[in-house]
Amino acid sequence: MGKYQEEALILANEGVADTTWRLVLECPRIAAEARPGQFVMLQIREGTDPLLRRPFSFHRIHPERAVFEILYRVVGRGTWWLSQTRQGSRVSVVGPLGNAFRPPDRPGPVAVVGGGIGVAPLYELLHQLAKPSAFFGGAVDIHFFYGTRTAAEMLPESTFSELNLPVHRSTDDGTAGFCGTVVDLFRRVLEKDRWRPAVIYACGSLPMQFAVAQWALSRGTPAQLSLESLMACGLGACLGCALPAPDPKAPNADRYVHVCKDGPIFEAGSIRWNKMQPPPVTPPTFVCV
Amino acid sequence: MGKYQEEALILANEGVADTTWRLVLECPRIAAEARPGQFVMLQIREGTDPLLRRPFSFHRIHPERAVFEILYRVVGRGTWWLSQTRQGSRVSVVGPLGNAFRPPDRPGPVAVVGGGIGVAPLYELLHQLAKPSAFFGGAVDIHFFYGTRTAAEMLPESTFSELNLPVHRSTDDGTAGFCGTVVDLFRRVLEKDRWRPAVIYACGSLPMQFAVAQWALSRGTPAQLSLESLMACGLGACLGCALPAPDPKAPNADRYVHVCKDGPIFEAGSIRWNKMQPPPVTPPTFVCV
Amino acid sequence: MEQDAAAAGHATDLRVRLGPLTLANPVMVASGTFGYGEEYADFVDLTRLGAVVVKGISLEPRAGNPPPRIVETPSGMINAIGLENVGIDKFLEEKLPALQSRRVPVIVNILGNTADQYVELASRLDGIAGIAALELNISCPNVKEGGMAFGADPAMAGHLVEKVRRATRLPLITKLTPNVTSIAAVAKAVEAAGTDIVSCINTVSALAVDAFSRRPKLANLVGGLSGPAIKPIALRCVYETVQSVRCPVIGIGGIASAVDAMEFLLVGARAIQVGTANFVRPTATMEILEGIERVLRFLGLSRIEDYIGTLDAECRFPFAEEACRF
Amino acid sequence: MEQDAAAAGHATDLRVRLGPLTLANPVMVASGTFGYGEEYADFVDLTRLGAVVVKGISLEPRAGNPPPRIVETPSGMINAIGLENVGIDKFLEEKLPALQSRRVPVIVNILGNTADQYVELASRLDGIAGIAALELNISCPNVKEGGMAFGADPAMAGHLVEKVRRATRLPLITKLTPNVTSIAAVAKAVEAAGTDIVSCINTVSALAVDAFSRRPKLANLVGGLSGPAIKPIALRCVYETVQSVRCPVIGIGGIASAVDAMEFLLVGARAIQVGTANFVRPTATMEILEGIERVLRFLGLSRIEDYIGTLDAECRFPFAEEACRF
Ligand SMILES: Cc1cc2nc3c(=O)[nH]c(=O)nc-3n(C[C@H](O)[C@H](O)[C@H](O)COP(=O)(O)OP(=O)(O)OC[C@H]3O[C@@H](n4cnc5c(N)ncnc54)[C@H](O)[C@@H]3O)c2cc1C
Ligand SMILES: Cc1cc2nc3c(=O)[nH]c(=O)nc-3n(C[C@H](O)[C@H](O)[C@H](O)COP(=O)(O)OP(=O)(O)OC[C@H]3O[C@@H](n4cnc5c(N)ncnc54)[C@H](O)[C@@H]3O)c2cc1C
Ligand SMILES: Cc1cc2nc3c(=O)[nH]c(=O)nc-3n(C[C@H](O)[C@H](O)[C@H](O)COP(=O)(O)O)c2cc1C
Ligand SMILES: Cc1cc2nc3c(=O)[nH]c(=O)nc-3n(C[C@H](O)[C@H](O)[C@H](O)COP(=O)(O)O)c2cc1C
Ligand code: FES
Ligand code: FES
Repeated sequence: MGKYQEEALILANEGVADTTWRLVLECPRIAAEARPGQFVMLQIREGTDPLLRRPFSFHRIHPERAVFEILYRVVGRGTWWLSQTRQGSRVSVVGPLGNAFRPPDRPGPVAVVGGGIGVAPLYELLHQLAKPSAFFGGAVDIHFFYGTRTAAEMLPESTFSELNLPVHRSTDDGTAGFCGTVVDLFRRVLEKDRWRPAVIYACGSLPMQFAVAQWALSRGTPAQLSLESLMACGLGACLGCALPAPDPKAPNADRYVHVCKDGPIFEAGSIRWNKMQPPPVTPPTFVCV
Repeated sequence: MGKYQEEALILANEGVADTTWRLVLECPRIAAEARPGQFVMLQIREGTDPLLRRPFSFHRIHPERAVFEILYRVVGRGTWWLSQTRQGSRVSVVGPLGNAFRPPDRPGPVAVVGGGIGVAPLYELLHQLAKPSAFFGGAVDIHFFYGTRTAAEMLPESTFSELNLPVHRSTDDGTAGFCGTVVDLFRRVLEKDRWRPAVIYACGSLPMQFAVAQWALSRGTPAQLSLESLMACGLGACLGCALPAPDPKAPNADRYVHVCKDGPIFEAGSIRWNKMQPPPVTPPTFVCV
Repeated sequence: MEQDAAAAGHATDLRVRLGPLTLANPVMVASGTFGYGEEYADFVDLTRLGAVVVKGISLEPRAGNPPPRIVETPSGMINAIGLENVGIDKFLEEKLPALQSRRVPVIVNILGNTADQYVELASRLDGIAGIAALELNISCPNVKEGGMAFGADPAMAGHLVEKVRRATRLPLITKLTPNVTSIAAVAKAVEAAGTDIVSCINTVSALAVDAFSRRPKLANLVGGLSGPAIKPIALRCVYETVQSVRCPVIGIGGIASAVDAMEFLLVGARAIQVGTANFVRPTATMEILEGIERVLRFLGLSRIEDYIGTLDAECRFPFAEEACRF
Repeated sequence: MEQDAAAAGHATDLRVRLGPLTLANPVMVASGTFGYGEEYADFVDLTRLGAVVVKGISLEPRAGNPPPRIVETPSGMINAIGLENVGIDKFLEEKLPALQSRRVPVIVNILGNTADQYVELASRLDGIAGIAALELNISCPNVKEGGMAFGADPAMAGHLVEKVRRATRLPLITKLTPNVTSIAAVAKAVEAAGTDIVSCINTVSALAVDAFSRRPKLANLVGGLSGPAIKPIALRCVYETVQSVRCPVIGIGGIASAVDAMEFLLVGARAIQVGTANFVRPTATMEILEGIERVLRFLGLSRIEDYIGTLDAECRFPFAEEACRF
């Protein structure tokens, strides 16, 4: 399995929900080897502003069409300019990078928990989980939990209809589905329906992933989380994308894992949560100053 | 007469000859006050690359339609990206800046000499000269000399047909019109047809303008040249756009004029040519590295 | 950009005090990037600026360096203007009156080849109405004599400031160069010598050449780098300076937006100067001024003084307590 | 980019001599931006590089700084990795063999907190096959001890180099920091102390903060600025260094294209290192290598040695003679 630098052709780049865009790229070599949970480093535009590539997970992979998709939220200058790029242009892509979601290693129901734009990598995962034998080697009982801040940010229901699985929805403001966070919803459904996931997959904001991790750790449930970090290279070279990790031999010593090569998929227990720092939140109004 | 910072709407941006593009901008306040020979500072795109605005002369002014045009050659990163900008987007424009061509101050035939992209500001000048009473206050006997390196770089003949005036063409390689530089052509025509321009207007490469200036100075013919310089502000504030100028009181002392406020239109005699330095020529192959 | 924000602006108190100098707001323009003010009158309501710092003035007029004088670099530009200026006489006769009539505080940036020239400039400007302060340029990298020579050595800088201090009662700003091993050392020296205020940074010494013609891109060879590229360097210099002196500090370097300006205030600058950004957007200062009010309102602050210097350099771990249970 | 240019490449002689070190071509990668080489094997034919400079190695493994460790800035980035590395033992066991098998010259960048640690590193690396040279990192702005402390003072830098010089027969490169008043003074000191080669620059000390959360953007607060933003500063430093020492100089800082690389060679660098550009385009070094050949061919040169240091700093006025007639 190699890594490639390809000039991908933009087949589509369109808004699919509030501040949320879907980019469809023709990019044969990367599409051929991509696995769910992995990511690419995308150069937003020519020139030195922005300088660094931006990491985005595979949202959907169609190796047979030499195509993959990413789903992105406009949060800053890079993603803003990306949203302005038109169909027919090319963008430089490096990938596939990082590890992938591992298939569930024990039988039983699977919970997939996505918060906000965290739904991006979970969508391909759901496809592979739902496809008999592709990823897991059998039909899996999948429960999908999907929360956003408000209904307008939510992907339309039709996005998930082909998956044919129960979608539990929440919004922080109650404009769609359960009113509360997706973790509240997850806890509530489990309590009510009295089942326990054998494996959890999750992606979302850091506080959300923390909550999922705490739930999983306290019950000994394996949880695979897709984590983020600021990245420069995506290749394990710059050592910029460090996250604090427990060192079993020396619990108080500093030790770091690197999101781009040890991740982005981490077991809940392989992160030292008490040393994690969420990124500063810049208000969207000032995003394009 | 004020100066304005306007977000202009791109009505058209299209190739009109080899490496030569025409940009049509809806930009009401600037179009209303623009005069031939003046220029605008155009911000190529959002962000810090390129950082500085780029200066471009008015190629055509249509105040009645709130529109002006610029004609530009792709010579570097800025003009390359400008050529990639699509109709319907907006660009930030500051103008109108600098002085304008002055009407001929003596009767007699007028020679207008354009080399390469130097034709840009001369086109509007020709329109105003040809329009009775607008610029000169009477019909003028205009002779237009227009040279490029090769035929492919030349604006199509139709561009000038509405002007209804003699166009003398040259190309360095002889692929169209006279074979030689436009100054060679100018000298040749004058010799052959035995007339002398009362006033000369010229724009083109520095060596070409130098040749015109020498010709004019040696014969005492007033010549208005549109000169260039690297610019940061275009407003007379940074003092970056200096050109060496003669100081009648102290011929060997350094003295500078500033293209953006004392120019871009200069009398041939107001420049100290023996201290002029043409910009380095970067080969076009490497232009977009 | 919400229009109403600007309109409702008076609710926010933007006044800043810099020792003896009080400004209506912290947004000034940097010397050499705004001419003598008049050049920007079509784009900027000059009366709304905290102050206008004029192009560096010397005793005699200066022609400046031969062209090319400027070159663009990634997110920046290098200039080697060579301090072209009209000289103090013409400045007082022609340029100052126009600015005074605009009723905006004027800060005069001065430069000499020798200490005596600085002193003479300072004493000549001392009594004059409409001048709010002097800014001592001891940090220009584009001239052979004076300029950076004074600013690069703490002892020489201190010595110069001491002399100038005695020659004027005007508030004295000393402008520092980043091209030193320790900007804190220079800042301490000029503070001890009696400067009221320190401003930093001037441009970063830089070079550009043309690989094809094999010639320098500036006739002067070396010039000064400015613009967004140097913002992170400027911010570090301002932070180090604020940590090392008690006198107020003015932040300069690559400021192009309200958020940039706030970053300098956050690390402790009590005012800022906008330089190269004026070239890119002639209206930059007005946008920055309005943006600062907007950010303050967003943060729930009604006085800019409550924001200045409030950088929280501690690392905090929001999950620490809960996560320790596992 | 014409494909045939690369194919016909062998016509151009790209070999460069740097004192005791001869390289097949002047294109190296900068320490800390290319891991231990293996990370880029999918994008770069490592055997085609002039040399690989590996991530800075210390005696003991280092965990590095807490995150966030990097932040983007205009045309640049700041890093505060804190010299995370596997330590010399693991480097020799695991990383070096993989690189040796690639048959590319390896330059080991070393760092200690004390002079003794540098000496020990140098002597341990002395006898080892496949190591072409040592690069002494006395210029890292992101660690509390050692690093820049040595590089900022000519005397201390000289002292350190002297000690290390005695500990190894390997060609010795000393890597300089731009964060000094005079890089020439440091360069002269390390040359006198016996370094074979000088490389410059390391990153520029810089700071970034978040105006809204009011916190630093790097856990380490201060970090090192790299990338295109610093190219004009690096070029000036390299020029000053070349002018002040006789030993060969390696140019580093913001090189992202063949034209950038040529600019450094033009002012006299005998080789260059590509750093941050590797992050932006993993294939950058290969593109630069091919581009250099193309530019040389365009200029009609068949040997890169004929280009190095040929900057023509004189002002020439092509119209001078003719124009004087008027
Ligand atoms: C492995 C991985 C996969 C990702 N997948 C997706 C995805 O599928 N869809 C999606 O919308 N986003 C994804 N992200 C986040 C995405 O990379 C950032 O939102 C994007 O880089 C922001 O760029 P910007 O220029 O718009 O923002 P900036 O203006 O640079 O910053 C705005 C905000 O985004 C954060 N940010 C900036 N750069 C990064 C970065 N490199 N990594 C993480 N956060 C950053 C900043 O901290 C800041 O809060 C992923 C991140 C990682 C690490
Ligand atoms: C008053 C004035 C009017 C002009 N009118 C026109 C016009 O109507 N049409 C047109 O095509 N060009 C015009 N130019 C030239 C035009 O501004 C430059 O070609 C353009 O700025 C190059 O930008 P770039 O980013 O593509 O080139 P860069 O990559 O920046 O440089 C490529 C080449 O262009 C030269 N150049 C770069 N910036 C400038 C600048 N600000 N001024 C002059 N040369 C520069 C460089 O020296 C270099 O040789 C005018 C220049 C001036 C000063
Ligand atoms: C074209 C130009 C001319 C300048 N002239 C002066 C000057 O005369 N005196 C001075 O102290 N600083 C001068 N400077 C430095 C600026 O005032 C400012 O310190 C520097 O540009 C950094 O700020 P910026 O990045 O916002 O431009 C000049 C800068 C530029 C770009
Ligand atoms: C992420 C990162 C890590 C670095 N680590 C080292 C290092 O370990 N040792 C060293 O001497 N320089 C280190 N550097 C500095 C680079 O080698 C180089 O000097 C600097 O980045 C300037 O070059 P550039 O602008 O091409 O990146 C590092 C730079 C970066 C960006
Ligand atoms: S992003 Fe460079 S090591 Fe992970
Ligand atoms: S471009 Fe700034 S003074 Fe002319």
